Amino acid sequence: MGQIRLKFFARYAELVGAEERELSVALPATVADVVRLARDEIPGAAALPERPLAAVNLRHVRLDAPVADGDEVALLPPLAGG
Amino acid sequence: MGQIRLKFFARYAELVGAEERELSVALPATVADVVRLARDEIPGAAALPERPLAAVNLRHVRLDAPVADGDEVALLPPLAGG
Amino acid sequence: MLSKDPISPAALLAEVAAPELGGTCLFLGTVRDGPEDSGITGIEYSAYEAMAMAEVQWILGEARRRWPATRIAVRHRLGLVATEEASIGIAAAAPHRDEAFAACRYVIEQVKQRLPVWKKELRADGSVLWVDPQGRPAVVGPA
Amino acid sequence: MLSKDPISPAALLAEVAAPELGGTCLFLGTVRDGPEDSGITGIEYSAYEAMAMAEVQWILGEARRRWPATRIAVRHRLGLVATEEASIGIAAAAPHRDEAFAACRYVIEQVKQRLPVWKKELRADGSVLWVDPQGRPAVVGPA
Repeated sequence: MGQIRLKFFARYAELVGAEERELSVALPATVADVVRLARDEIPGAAALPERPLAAVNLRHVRLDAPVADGDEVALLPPLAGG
Repeated sequence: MGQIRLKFFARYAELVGAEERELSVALPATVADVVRLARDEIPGAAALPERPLAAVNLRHVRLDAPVADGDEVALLPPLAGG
Repeated sequence: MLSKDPISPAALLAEVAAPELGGTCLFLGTVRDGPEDSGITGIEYSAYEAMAMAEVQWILGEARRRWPATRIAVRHRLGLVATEEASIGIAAAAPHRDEAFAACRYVIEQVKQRLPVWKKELRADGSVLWVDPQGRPAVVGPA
Repeated sequence: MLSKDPISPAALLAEVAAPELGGTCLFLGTVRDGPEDSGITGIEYSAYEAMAMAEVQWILGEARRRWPATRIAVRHRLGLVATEEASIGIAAAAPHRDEAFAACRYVIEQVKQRLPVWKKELRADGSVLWVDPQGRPAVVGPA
């Protein structure tokens, strides 16, 4: 099992009612697996999209990117900087 | 005959030793005719190029543009604005 | 790079100025309140700050590799930004203007695509909307 | 538009600012003193002033026809401009950044091609050169 720190921002943080959650996932796993698990297990997270933008350890990644024990996985609403 | 006010700028004014000269030209005439006459008759103006940039009444023109009595004809060194 | 304080164009320009750099391009993005913006009074910016800082450094690194003689400075506001105030400022100075325009443009395009920053529109009628630049804003507050 | 006073970026930005214009692009051209500039201490700018004023109005008219929602301001220095000071400043504000960049770029390119302005480089060794951007500078003073 791997321990993932899952982060929510902006509208996603409002939907989940939190900015951060710990999640245990069976490894090997991808970001998509983490999203699936989060939507099932975290209250409010079922309202998140199935395929959100995501980052692992501060870098943009695709949903098929692998995750490792200790990773910080962030789910990002549509970007609106500038 | 037409009366032309001929203006010199920057390096051309230094070569001619003046910023302005009056010139009488036989009409019809073009800017090229005015330049030819100036190079022949105005002291120092022989050092000007045969085909300088020119403007008539504040607008860029080609050397085959016509001139009329009372026109202001300016001979412009290579532009270096900005 | 991320700051709650107003963006100073003069500070950005001073940061990139150098005797050998003859062309400087500054871009400012300001919070609009036009006829199509239905009474916006301000925008509340939030960010994934650690990632935004890292992402800007990567973007600046890319720009410096592409235009090596260029100096670039970036500021992005966080928190409440009132209409007509700048939410982002980018200054790029280069030996010649081509590089200055290109580097400034590159940075703003990449920032828009990559920076983990979000905005909530605050409207005169009291409603609050998360902005999705690719889609429609979603009402999340009282309308 | 033509002025012996230093160019104020803040004044140019204020001149074009408007609530509905979310993107602003400022260009500054400054007098360089880089390694290739052989000890320039300043540049003396002169102009055919009446024509330069008319030409800028035509250029601005063209830009406004092409990008109708845009506000543009231009300043060009005359007289002695020291190194690192701006000789030209252009600000363009538009509803979106594409038009702001395009209008600003259009104006500087047209100014460079069309404005009857000349410059004399003043060098640390006392020499003075008229600058021909298309060719070689011609020494006209003591070298």
